[in-house]
Amino acid sequence: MSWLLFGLLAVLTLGGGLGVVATRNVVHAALFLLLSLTAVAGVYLVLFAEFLALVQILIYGGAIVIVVLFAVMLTRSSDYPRISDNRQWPLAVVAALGVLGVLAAAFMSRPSPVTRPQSPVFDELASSLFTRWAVPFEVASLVLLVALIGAIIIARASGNER
Amino acid sequence: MAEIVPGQPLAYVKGQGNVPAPSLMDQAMAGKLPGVITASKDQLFALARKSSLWTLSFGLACCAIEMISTYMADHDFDRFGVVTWPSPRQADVMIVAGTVVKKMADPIRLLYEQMPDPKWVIAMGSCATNGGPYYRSYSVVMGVDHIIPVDVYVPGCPPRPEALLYGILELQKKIMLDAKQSGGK
Amino acid sequence: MVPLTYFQLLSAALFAIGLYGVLARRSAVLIVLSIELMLNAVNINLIAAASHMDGVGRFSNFDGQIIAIFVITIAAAEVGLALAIILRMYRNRATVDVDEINLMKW
Amino acid sequence: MLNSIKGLALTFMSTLRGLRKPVTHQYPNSGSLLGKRAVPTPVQDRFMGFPALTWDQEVGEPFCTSCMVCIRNCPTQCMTATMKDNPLNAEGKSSRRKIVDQFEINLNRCILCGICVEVCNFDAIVMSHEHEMSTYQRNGDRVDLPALLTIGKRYQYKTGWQPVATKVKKAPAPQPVAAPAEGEAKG
Amino acid sequence: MEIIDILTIIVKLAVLFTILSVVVLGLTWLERKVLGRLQGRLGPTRTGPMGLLQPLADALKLVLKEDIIPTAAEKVLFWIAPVIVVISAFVIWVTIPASQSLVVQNLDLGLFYIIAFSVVGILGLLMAGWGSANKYGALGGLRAAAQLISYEIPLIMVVVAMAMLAQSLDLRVIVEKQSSYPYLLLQPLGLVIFFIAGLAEVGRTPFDIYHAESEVVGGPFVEYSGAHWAVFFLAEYINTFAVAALTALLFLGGWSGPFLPPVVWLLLKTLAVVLVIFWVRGTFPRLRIDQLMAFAWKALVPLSFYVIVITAVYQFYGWPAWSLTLMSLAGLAGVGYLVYQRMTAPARQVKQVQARQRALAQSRRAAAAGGTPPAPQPVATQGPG
Amino acid sequence: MCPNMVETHANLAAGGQPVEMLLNMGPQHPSTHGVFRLVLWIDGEKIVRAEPHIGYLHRGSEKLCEGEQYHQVITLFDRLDYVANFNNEWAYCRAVEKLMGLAVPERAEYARVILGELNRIASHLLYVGTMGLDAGAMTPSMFCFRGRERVQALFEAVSGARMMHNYFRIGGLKEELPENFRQLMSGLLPLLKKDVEESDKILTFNEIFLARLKGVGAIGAPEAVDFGFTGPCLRACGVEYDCRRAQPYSVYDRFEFEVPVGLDGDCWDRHWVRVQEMYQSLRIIEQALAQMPEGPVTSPLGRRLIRPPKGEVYVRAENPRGELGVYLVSDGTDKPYRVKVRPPSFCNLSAIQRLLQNSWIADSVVILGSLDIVLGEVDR
Amino acid sequence: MDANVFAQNWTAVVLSAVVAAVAMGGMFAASRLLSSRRPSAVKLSTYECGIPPTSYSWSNVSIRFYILAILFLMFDVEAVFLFPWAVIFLKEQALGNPVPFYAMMMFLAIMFFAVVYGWKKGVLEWQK
Ligand code: SF4
Ligand code: SF4
Ligand code: SF4
Repeated sequence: MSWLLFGLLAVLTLGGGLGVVATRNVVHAALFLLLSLTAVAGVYLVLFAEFLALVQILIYGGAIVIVVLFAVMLTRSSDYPRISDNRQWPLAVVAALGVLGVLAAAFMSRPSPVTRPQSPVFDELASSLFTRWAVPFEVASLVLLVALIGAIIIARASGNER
Repeated sequence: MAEIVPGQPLAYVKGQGNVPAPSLMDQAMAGKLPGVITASKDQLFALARKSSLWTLSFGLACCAIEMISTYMADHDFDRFGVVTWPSPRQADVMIVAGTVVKKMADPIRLLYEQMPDPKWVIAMGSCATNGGPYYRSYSVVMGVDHIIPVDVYVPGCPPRPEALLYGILELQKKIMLDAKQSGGK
Repeated sequence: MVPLTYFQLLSAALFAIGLYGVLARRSAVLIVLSIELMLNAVNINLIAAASHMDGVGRFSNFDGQIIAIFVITIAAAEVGLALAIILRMYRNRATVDVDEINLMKW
Repeated sequence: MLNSIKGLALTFMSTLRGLRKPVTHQYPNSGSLLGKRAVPTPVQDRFMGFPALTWDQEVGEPFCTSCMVCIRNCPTQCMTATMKDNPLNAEGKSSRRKIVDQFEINLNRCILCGICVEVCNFDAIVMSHEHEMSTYQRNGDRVDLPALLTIGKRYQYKTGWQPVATKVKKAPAPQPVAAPAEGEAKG
Repeated sequence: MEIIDILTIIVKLAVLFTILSVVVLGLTWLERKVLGRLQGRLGPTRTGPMGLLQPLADALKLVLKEDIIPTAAEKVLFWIAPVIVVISAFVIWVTIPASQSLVVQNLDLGLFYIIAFSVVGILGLLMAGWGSANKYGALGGLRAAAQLISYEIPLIMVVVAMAMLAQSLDLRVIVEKQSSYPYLLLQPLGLVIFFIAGLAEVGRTPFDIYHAESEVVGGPFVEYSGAHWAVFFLAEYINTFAVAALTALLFLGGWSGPFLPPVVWLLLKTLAVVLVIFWVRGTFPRLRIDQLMAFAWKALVPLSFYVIVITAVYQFYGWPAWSLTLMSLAGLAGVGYLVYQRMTAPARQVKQVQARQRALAQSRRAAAAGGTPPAPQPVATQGPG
Repeated sequence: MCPNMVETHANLAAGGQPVEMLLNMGPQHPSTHGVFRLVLWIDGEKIVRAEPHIGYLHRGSEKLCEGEQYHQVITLFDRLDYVANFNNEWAYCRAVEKLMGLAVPERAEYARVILGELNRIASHLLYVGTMGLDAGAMTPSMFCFRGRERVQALFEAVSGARMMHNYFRIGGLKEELPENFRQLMSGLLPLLKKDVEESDKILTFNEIFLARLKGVGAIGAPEAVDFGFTGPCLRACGVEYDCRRAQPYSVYDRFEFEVPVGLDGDCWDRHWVRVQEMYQSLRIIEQALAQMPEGPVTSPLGRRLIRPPKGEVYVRAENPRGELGVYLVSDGTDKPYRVKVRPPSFCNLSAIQRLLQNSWIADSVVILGSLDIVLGEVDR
Repeated sequence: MDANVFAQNWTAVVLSAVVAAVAMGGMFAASRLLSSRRPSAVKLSTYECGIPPTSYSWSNVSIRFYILAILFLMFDVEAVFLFPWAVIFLKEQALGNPVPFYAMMMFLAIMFFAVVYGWKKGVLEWQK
């Protein structure tokens, strides 16, 4: 059962990912990204990480794809078909395959732990997030703030030019 | 000359208006199903269609005011399931209420074409029927049926709301009759 | 039950796809999307490891998930900023082609 | 806020009123929700529906002498008529020497202005209360003499219409025109 | 997990879907009837008794209607957008309980789950607007995205505040905690924000700007016809019902109530909220997009921060319950006053006009009393006459 | 048809590269009040430029008038401003009467005033209703049409038609008012007053409505005069100009009524002025009913064919939408030689380009609504 | 958590999406089968109030929408932290650990500063 699920999700994830890097149409790329990321949420579920799966849907499935769509709309989508791939794409294939090989070798070299995947209790996760990880949490808020300010300044600067 | 007995339903004359095109299923099943079934299926569908005639909100001239009156509280088109939608994509009936001017002919034609298929047209008022008071004008189309097929003509200048309601009733009758006639096809 | 290795392989494959995208595509927006793929690959890895691990020493079995949350946070910030930069680029240069932008040396 | 709340109160009261007594006329049925009895549309006495020709009950012929005045005055020129010698006049029953032979009004084009009624010197044409005339054909309402007379008789019967001349002469109306038999207008 | 479990779930879901479809049909009928009565008319009467079959006829007709996909449209987006919208609308119903035991599958993270999936629906509208390749659709899609994302935030924050009060994300627990008194009493401000944001989320008057008929001719839906359009319609009403149900669950005590069975109580409360939604629709004009966004970001977002903070403080320091109520009401009153001041600033100018009017009338009356007929008044600037 | 031309415009505007989106509003659009076409260049939600296109309802009325006898022309005037039929008939009849130097029976004048003012109320009620629809509220229109329906029932009782009355005649009325006219009026007026008040209450001071309309589409008095504004649109700018006051015609100098004026000339002021005018019209009607004498109402001319003397004449009348001017040239035959109409809507509409500049898309709807145009009159 | 309950929960969720999709698919299929169709080039053209459609591009979408989307993204991330916090901060306090409360208050303050910043910068204003 879980094998079946895993296989399905893996196919969806990788298929979506391939779609993102293969399609000419940016809009379709965004849709493939949505597919891939939703499948990743499924993978999290197979790993019993339900909170993370929901976060994935909330942030990636909702917000980030919306932002991407906005960006695609704001840059002229009709241009995209013209922008094909790099001329060095064979090189990129080689690099990607190389990385894949190295990583796979590394992962395969160690025997897989035998423990069954298990889900943490949500409350414990939460407690840990706000006690032991409190400092990174505050830093995260600062990162968000800075990113927001940066985005506003950058985007608005261009907005004023018009 | 049409037979006319005021106050009584008119003898049915199949107009040049629209009849729903045969659906995929109709085409596939042509002649394979017993006529009774297709006939009753057609009539059931016609029942649904006639009870839910959504109009394209589209007033051209004076008649539009009476048409709006018909939508409002005193006459309440909603009783017949008639509601209005701004986009032709959601409309079943186009009520051409008013004078069709030559400049307006193209848009009307386009809008009519853009309506999805089972669609009907009501020509409201003598202008839309055949030019009415402007029949001598250089800029008026003598009746909207020069550009699109019309199912029901509602005479009057403007027809009072009841007359338009009667027109809708007539259209409902026509939809049922069409279904009956095409039964088993 | 699916062993951990397979999740790791999945993550590696996704990472490789993302890497290919980053290297091969010329449209800046698509590059950002590819980066997202890579980040997700990392997250899969993290969470898979966390789920298959009992608490070891100071680490409990959900620390991987918490790190993944932070990764997602940063990813969100990154997308926002990166796309803002791309927009500005587009407004200035009327293109989102990274090669052209290279050539123009702004 | 205050006015918004006032508005809400107003619509609330309106709902109560609507629950009790909606203003809608239940065309084509009578007022009650359950009753399905068809009643004619309540129109005002002066309502100008489509024009119709009147019937001289005393003589048994139309009032119209086909004098063409209305036809010349109609702004849309939607009428035609022809005249003939009146056979009843030859028999001595009628004082009209000429009488209408054919009369046709294209009601689809008529704009209900009432000018024809105004100009007719013989009270031969009236604006009836007829308005439900939808047809499936472009000129489906091109009506001829018998149909016009039927509508006219119906109108006379309904309203007790009397020609102005008669009204002046004998104040109390004589027996009203008999109700026309259904389908009389066929043809 | 056995096959039988899966089958049970499927059956439950099928039943849920059927119920929701029936509810949607009922709601469309109810809306037309209620609005009709509100406006002094009848609403549908001629299709079935009291027009009860009207929604059925509409639904059947829509299925029988030609389903147009314009040539210019982005086919994939255009086709898939309604499906996304309806999935996001339906999925959240998995965990919305009708009573203690009557729920498809209760999730511990229920509230978070609902929020997470409701965001996906926005995507559907944006895709619909864009996919139709229609200018009105484009405008509508953008408006939809801007509006929905703006109001999502206060919605989330208020939901978090409610979760804080109950110390759980589980809707059943939240309702249980309200068995003595509904959270409406504790957090009236929360209810107001939730209701307003909920109205905006489902795009109902006065927040119907993204499919405003008189402006963008139906917005994202402008090119949709037949079955695809019906799907949007379905999703819209499912969402409306969901917002009403959530309001009832989070603030009105859910199914708790005396005498009647729990489900009936919940239904009654939901129905009441739905009626209020219709009532508001029958009364108000719609806002403009800038006012809408300003209202979201300048009024609702700060207020929702306030809601979270007062709830947290109240719980952290263990203050008595009435203090939270008081703080909540204070916030409501404060912002209500500010908004009132802002919105009625123009109306105060009107007072000047009226004063001027009165002065004019008086002078005229004086002139009339003096015996001279009211002469043509002096014109403020040079008039054309 | 000029989509191509329009697109060229867009290209030129942005230096060969379309930056703004070009949006067609109309000819079929729920809020263009008929078949009016607005081409908008928009940037996001803002209107950069607007271009009105008219002529989708050009019926050639003025030309047709030349082929009709004098009394037939009334039917065409009925259909010009089809929301204020009585006022239109009245203006035309006054033009011919002035040409012929004809006096109108006293009672007929009062009847005309009553009917004209009632028609003004009906027209303004329609305006308020559609304004509500434009602003997104559907209920006010229902309330308003309830009142309008009552007025129309009265019209039907008087003239026999709900809209195209053809009731005024040159030199009087077509026939005597119905015997129960006073009774009808006394039944109608309180109800009508209530309807007006209701539509006023639900809309005028509603906060959202205020926020939508106040300060939107403002135009100053001098500019408005330059554009040829008349009627409520002009009065909303603070200019107290009303034909009924400035050049009293008929028996208007015998009534006491106020001319409501606005302050800023924005959409809300236009709305408010119209609502106030309804109350004033009610006042006038009450006074007219009280003063109305007995006597004949029909024209002394009877049914005779009219052949006015050679000459030309211009009359103005205060229509619900503004000042209607009728210019009539007679060559002594039974048909007018030339009829020219100065339609108030057309002149008010001429400012649309200026008003829409730099406004929101949503505002374009209420601005157009607040001008209260009737296309039958604009295009003629 | 009990793995069985977990599986049931999420099976239900996934299946609900499937059920909705299947129902929609069924509806579309039924519509395809039963509806009458007469497609034509004109019918499939874009609706534009009765005028033949003119071309346009999306490039002119106001940048403001994008900034709003970013704001939304940030607050969405905030929600991710808020939800777990909401259910535990009291328990932690009962355990004598007030850190979560203060941590979140600081976080909220920073996020609120973001709103205020955006407000001051005029991001929330709409005039062009
Ligand atoms: S038929 Fe009469 S009322 Fe209708 S549009 Fe034509 S002129 Fe106007
Ligand atoms: S109806 Fe009267 S005016 Fe007309 S032809 Fe007959 S008699 Fe003459
Ligand atoms: S009512 Fe007017 S249009 Fe009709 S037939 Fe008589 S004169 Fe002609």
